[in-house]
Amino acid sequence: MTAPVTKPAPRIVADRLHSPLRRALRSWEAILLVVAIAVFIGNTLLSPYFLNAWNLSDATFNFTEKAMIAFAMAMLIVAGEIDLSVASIIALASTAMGLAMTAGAGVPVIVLVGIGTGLICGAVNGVLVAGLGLPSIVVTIGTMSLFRGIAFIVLGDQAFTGYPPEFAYFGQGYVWWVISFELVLFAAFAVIFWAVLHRSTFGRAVYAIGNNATAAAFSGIRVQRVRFILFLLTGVMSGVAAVCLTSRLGSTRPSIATGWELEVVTMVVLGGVNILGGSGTIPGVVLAAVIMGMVTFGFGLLNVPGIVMSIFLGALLIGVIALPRLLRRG
Amino acid sequence: QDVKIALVVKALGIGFFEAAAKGAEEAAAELGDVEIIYTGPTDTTAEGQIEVINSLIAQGVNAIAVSANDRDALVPTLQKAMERGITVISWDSGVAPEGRMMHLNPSSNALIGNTIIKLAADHLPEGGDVAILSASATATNQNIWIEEATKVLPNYPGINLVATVYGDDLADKSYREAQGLMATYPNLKAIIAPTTVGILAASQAVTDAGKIGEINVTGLGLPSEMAGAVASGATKSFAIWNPIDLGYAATMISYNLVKGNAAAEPGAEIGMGRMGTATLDQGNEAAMSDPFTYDASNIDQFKSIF
Amino acid sequence: MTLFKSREALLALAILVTLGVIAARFPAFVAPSNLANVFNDTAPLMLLAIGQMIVILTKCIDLSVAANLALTGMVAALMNGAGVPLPLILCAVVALGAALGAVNGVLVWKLGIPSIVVTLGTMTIYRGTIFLMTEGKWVNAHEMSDAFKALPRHVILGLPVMSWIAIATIAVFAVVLARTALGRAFYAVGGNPHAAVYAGLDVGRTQFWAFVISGALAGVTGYLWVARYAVAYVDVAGGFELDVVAACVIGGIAIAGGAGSLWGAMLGALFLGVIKNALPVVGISPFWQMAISGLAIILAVAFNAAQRRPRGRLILREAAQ
Amino acid sequence: MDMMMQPVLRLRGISKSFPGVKALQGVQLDLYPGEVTALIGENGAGKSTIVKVLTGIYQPEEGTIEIDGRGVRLTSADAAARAGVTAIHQETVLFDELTVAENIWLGHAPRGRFGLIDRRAMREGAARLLAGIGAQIDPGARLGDLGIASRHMVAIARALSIEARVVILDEPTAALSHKEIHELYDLVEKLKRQGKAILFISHKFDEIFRIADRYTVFRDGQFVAEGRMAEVTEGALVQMMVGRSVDQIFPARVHNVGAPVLTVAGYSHPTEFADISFTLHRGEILGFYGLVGAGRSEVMQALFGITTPSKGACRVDDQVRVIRSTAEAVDAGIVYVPEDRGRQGAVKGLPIFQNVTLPSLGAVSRAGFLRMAEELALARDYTRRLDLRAAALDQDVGLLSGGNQQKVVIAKWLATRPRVIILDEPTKGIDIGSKAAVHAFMAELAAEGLSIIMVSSEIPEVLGMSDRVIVMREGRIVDEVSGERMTPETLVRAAAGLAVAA
Ligand SMILES: Nc1ncnc2c1ncn2[C@@H]1O[C@H](COP(=O)(O)OP(=O)(O)OP(=O)(O)O)[C@@H](O)[C@H]1O
Ligand SMILES: Nc1ncnc2c1ncn2[C@@H]1O[C@H](COP(=O)(O)OP(=O)(O)OP(=O)(O)O)[C@@H](O)[C@H]1O
Ligand SMILES: [Mg+2]
Ligand SMILES: [Mg+2]
Repeated sequence: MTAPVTKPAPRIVADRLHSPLRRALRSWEAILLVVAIAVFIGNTLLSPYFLNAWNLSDATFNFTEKAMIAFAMAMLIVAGEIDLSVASIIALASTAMGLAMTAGAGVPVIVLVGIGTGLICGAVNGVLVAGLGLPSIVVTIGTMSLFRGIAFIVLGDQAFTGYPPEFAYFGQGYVWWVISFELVLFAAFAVIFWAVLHRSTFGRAVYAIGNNATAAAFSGIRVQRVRFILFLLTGVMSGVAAVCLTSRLGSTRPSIATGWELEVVTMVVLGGVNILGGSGTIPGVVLAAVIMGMVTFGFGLLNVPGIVMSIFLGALLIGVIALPRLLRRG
Repeated sequence: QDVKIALVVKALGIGFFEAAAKGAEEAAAELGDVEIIYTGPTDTTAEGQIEVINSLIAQGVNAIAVSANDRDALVPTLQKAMERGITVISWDSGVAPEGRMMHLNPSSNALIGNTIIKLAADHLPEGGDVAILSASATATNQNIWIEEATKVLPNYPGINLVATVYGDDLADKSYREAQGLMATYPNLKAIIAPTTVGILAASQAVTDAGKIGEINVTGLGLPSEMAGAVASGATKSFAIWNPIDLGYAATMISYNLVKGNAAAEPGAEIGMGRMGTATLDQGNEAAMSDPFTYDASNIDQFKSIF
Repeated sequence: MTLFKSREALLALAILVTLGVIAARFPAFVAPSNLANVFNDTAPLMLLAIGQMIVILTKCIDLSVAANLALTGMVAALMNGAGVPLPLILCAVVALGAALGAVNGVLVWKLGIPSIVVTLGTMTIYRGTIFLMTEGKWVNAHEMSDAFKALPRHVILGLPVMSWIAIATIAVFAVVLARTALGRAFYAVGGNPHAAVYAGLDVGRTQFWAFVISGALAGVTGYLWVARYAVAYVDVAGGFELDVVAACVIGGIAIAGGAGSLWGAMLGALFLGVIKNALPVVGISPFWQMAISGLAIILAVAFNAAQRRPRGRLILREAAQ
Repeated sequence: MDMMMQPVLRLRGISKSFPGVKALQGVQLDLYPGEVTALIGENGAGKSTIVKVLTGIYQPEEGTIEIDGRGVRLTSADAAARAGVTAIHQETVLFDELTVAENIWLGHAPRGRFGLIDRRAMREGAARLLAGIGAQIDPGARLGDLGIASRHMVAIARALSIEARVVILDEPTAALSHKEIHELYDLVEKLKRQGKAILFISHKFDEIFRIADRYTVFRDGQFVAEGRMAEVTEGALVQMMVGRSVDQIFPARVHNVGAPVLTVAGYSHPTEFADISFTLHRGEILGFYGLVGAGRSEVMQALFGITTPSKGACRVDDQVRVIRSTAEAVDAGIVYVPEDRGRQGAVKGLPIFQNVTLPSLGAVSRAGFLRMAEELALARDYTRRLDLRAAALDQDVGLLSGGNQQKVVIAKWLATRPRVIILDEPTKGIDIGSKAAVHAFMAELAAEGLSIIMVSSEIPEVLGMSDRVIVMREGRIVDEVSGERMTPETLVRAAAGLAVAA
């Protein structure tokens, strides 16, 4: 008790433990990049048709629309939520566009209706999850049936056809040479989502919520608002995808985009986003989208049935995640 | 250089299409310089077919003969194929005219519509309630046949169509829909299923409900699959065209179009090998042959073939 | 505890009200024979829901149940075609189902991969395997022996064997969950995995057993399904996994793990079963079916959550009274 | 004497490391039958880690564990229990959805017919164990419905349900009230008489001197010293612990309290609290005392916008504020350092610097986009002021010891430059060295004009630091003391409800 008051000099804490380069080399994205290159080389060796600008361009349609949703889904999953209703939102948005078209709306209005419907569907999910505090996986299993169900009520066994010719641009148009409009849109969204998730305050809030929502709330973050916005965003991106897909198909059926929700989730998880929330990156999702697109296209060139393709993707999904864990143990 | 003809089906694994593929191979063997690519998605979606068609375009096949899951959604992709010089025809389930050069109906739609009602009416001299159990609500050909069937209903007095339900070509859903029909319409006398999955499930449901003899299941089915139902009496008769012939004919037509032996325009006559010639109507459609009715008297003869 | 009881009572009430409304217009629907029929129809959903519930209790999810069912069902049909006797087939489907479940379990246990990822992967792999085995070919009624098809249909005391299998399984798992160490471990591991380690429970191994049980039940259901509908093909029960999860959720099984009762899950399955069977009977257009079941799921979940919402701690003396 | 008595448990050369941290480096520990050994060390010294090694939760990379002279390997919690080691862990780790009885018996429940669990025997055994430690808890109650102190008693009962030779208590009194602490001391005496070897971990020196027979000191994951309590002084222990001497006296404070900053009027909540009114001034430290579960945390969380009061108003400076969310509270300049660090404080999984900047994102960004250099600068600034021990600022917060996590949480709030900071049990589970640092820091902040509310259950801390003390009991304010009346007596009587009766 008699010892004098001492105040030792604070310790110096370094900013970084490892250099950014070392981090990048050991990252998930590095593994994915290797896989992507391997798939590319494999495809080139296996099929003489692969290395062709137009064919590669056609191949991008296998993933661009799904990837646009996957970007928003990635943020949602990083925040610890999930949206299984995305494919149904596409169906409903496409139906709404069809209604607008039959009512004589022009292309801009049709597009707005599609995106707007996505926004409304996202808001419904958002209110149920963020407003009422219901678990998102269950809510969106419900809205998955609800949204597509409404599309079925409207359309029944009918289809909307006869979209204006200019409308075809979104899903079939080319900006320059083999660069399609969808591919440009995909790249633009990749950059936007990268900036938002990795460089903005909103993105930081998303990570905080995904790691510990309670602590995030205790840090002055408006958790429910962020969650709501994320569902809105996913709805809007589904709406955008609906515009592209409807334009590409030139018609609307209520069964459009069946099963896409699981493909989008697979893409996100393959991209290294932790399904339990808290971590994951947009570059990872971009690479995963490219890998999935190239694998399906490559298999298609060899006329391998789609289901064998999905076995391969299923194994890839488990394999890529299992491998680092196996290596760490062994 | 072989002529590459791609036979794109609604989904792989369906008995009907497997039989059609056999017919295509038969045609290829006959022609000698043809390579058949038999392909299709895993489940019956338009998006799946588009991916398959895209990769066929990339491989530079000479012809694509498709049985479509969606008459409209395939149009832009098939148009792209045609732009790249590929011969595109549809068969069995059609594509909208702007997406193909011609369409080969297994039979004439009016004839099929009439046949499915007639099959039911033949065993209902006093008339009675009948219901239709279809495939998915978006299935092109089923919808056309049902439309044709409703048109000819007035010719069958006493036959009362009470409902049309959809089993989505899923065995369990079709089964449940059939059960629902029986529960809802106690006086039901016949279930008409113009789809091979539906007719099979419905005859099973009728058998399980112990209503053989009370409710007759009929429609379109494959002899190999329906043999049991005919034997048990759940199905008195059903019809189908020969899918082997259909695959054969589609291949022959594709070949002739690729080789320039014929052009796809109204009134044109295109050779179908042993199936004769197809004559295109105003909509560039042709019918292959009449549907053939199977019952206890002839089923054993066909059940091992397809 | 009373909260749980009342939730199940309310769910039962909801089912009864639904039945009552339908009965008002279609008395035939509530005839005992038809109700038995609805129950029998729901039996596969209930069997799978038991397994799914246990998996969800341990904080996991099994999206591969329907694929597992399809694969074991196909194997059963092929074995039948090869002339294997029925008892052997029954043993084989349980063993195969359990083995497929064990694959999920091992990946979750030994590699710590989140179950949703594992089962998303195995879901496609199992279905794909059917395709590889059969090249997509169907096995149809006429290719199955009569004994194979007859077992689930055989009626004992007014109910088909399929229903009795469901009832027996429910009884067995009621005891397992309440009175065995493993049963309680399912709750503990899901309720607080961290604490489970401290209590000497092996979280991964417990989850492994949950997957094995879920798989074995899917195996049994695979045979029942294929025999009942007398057809086996790649897409059997496609998308059924979501119905199974929905049944659990409607039955109040907390998706976060650790909470929920077997009775809840069974009532949830019955609720879905009644709705699915009733809609065509009531004459609602088939196009409405999807939207209505979606709405039912959302309402049920909102209701359950409202019941479970914490209302703050009891500190004030007057509030405690 | 030591030579004669054989240790029950003998650890030698135990090492355990985590990514980036060597938590234990070749430490040793001996526990003797019928004696209490105190394990002493700063936050992060490795105390809880050795407990987890002993209970089979962590596997050491090196070293040997001997029980009764025989080498054992403790591969799981189950194996440790079978080897006769049981522990009450620092965090209560139990199951909310299970009943009290099940929580006690999970994993080793009594079996009845057919090997099924015998529920009656389980319930009776639980009642007996709970009665033995003086806890009145219904064995059939759902654990989730119990308060934190009761939960802790259940954890103790669970530990006792295992027939053990070695009993470990890791900061067992942190969550307990006065009365319960005394019952715990009695329990320890009883266990000693039964010849059990006891390891006792605590940061409270009075406690250690009261019940321990021996001590072992760790510093930075290394063994420093061991000996008998009778042969050591508090000062010497502190010296061994921190490697330097520390003054235990609370910092001298100038009590110059300014204008009112925060006025709370009639805050009420349906179940948690009622009629909470008080005023906080500039540069003031206002203590909130009460027994565990008095509702202090709940009031603070309402002030911080976590819950919304059903009635009442609050004024910050001269503006009436409605605070319905934490974001609004931060806007109003009110911040809260929670008591439950793990759940509510640090965002584990995010690096240290991102934790620090989380509530100040606006200040380190332009147009919504973050500037990493500014973030690091801010984090560096405030973590240095709190003397954070970490390898690097981009290290995951979850890898820090409890005390260092607490520093990160405090740093994150100071970085927002608040008007009012609420510290809920700021030194709970913090070692004596850091504790003094936190106290000095609080005094410094108050002197700079910051207003502080300090919730604490430690009377010396409350009295030593506060200008004024509000005492709560069962969700209501029962007394406010300042000046002369600030004595341990008044506080305890008010908190226990005796003052009202008198
Ligand atoms: N799971 C873990 N992962 C990584 N590092 C850890 C983990 N657990 C503990 N550590 C580190 O090990 C060291 C010892 O931690 P430990 O919890 O044993 O300290 P302690 O002495 O109990 O401190 P306190 O008094 O704060 O409870 C600390 O540096 C801590 O950051
Ligand atoms: N049964 C419970 N349900 C929910 N949270 C609880 C429960 N028991 C304790 N807690 C939380 O644990 C923390 C500490 O518990 P508690 O409030 O009983 O002790 P305390 O903080 O010392 O007392 P006071 O309420 O006077 O601050 C608080 O954050 C409290 O909200
Ligand atoms: Mg500790
Ligand atoms: Mg408190």
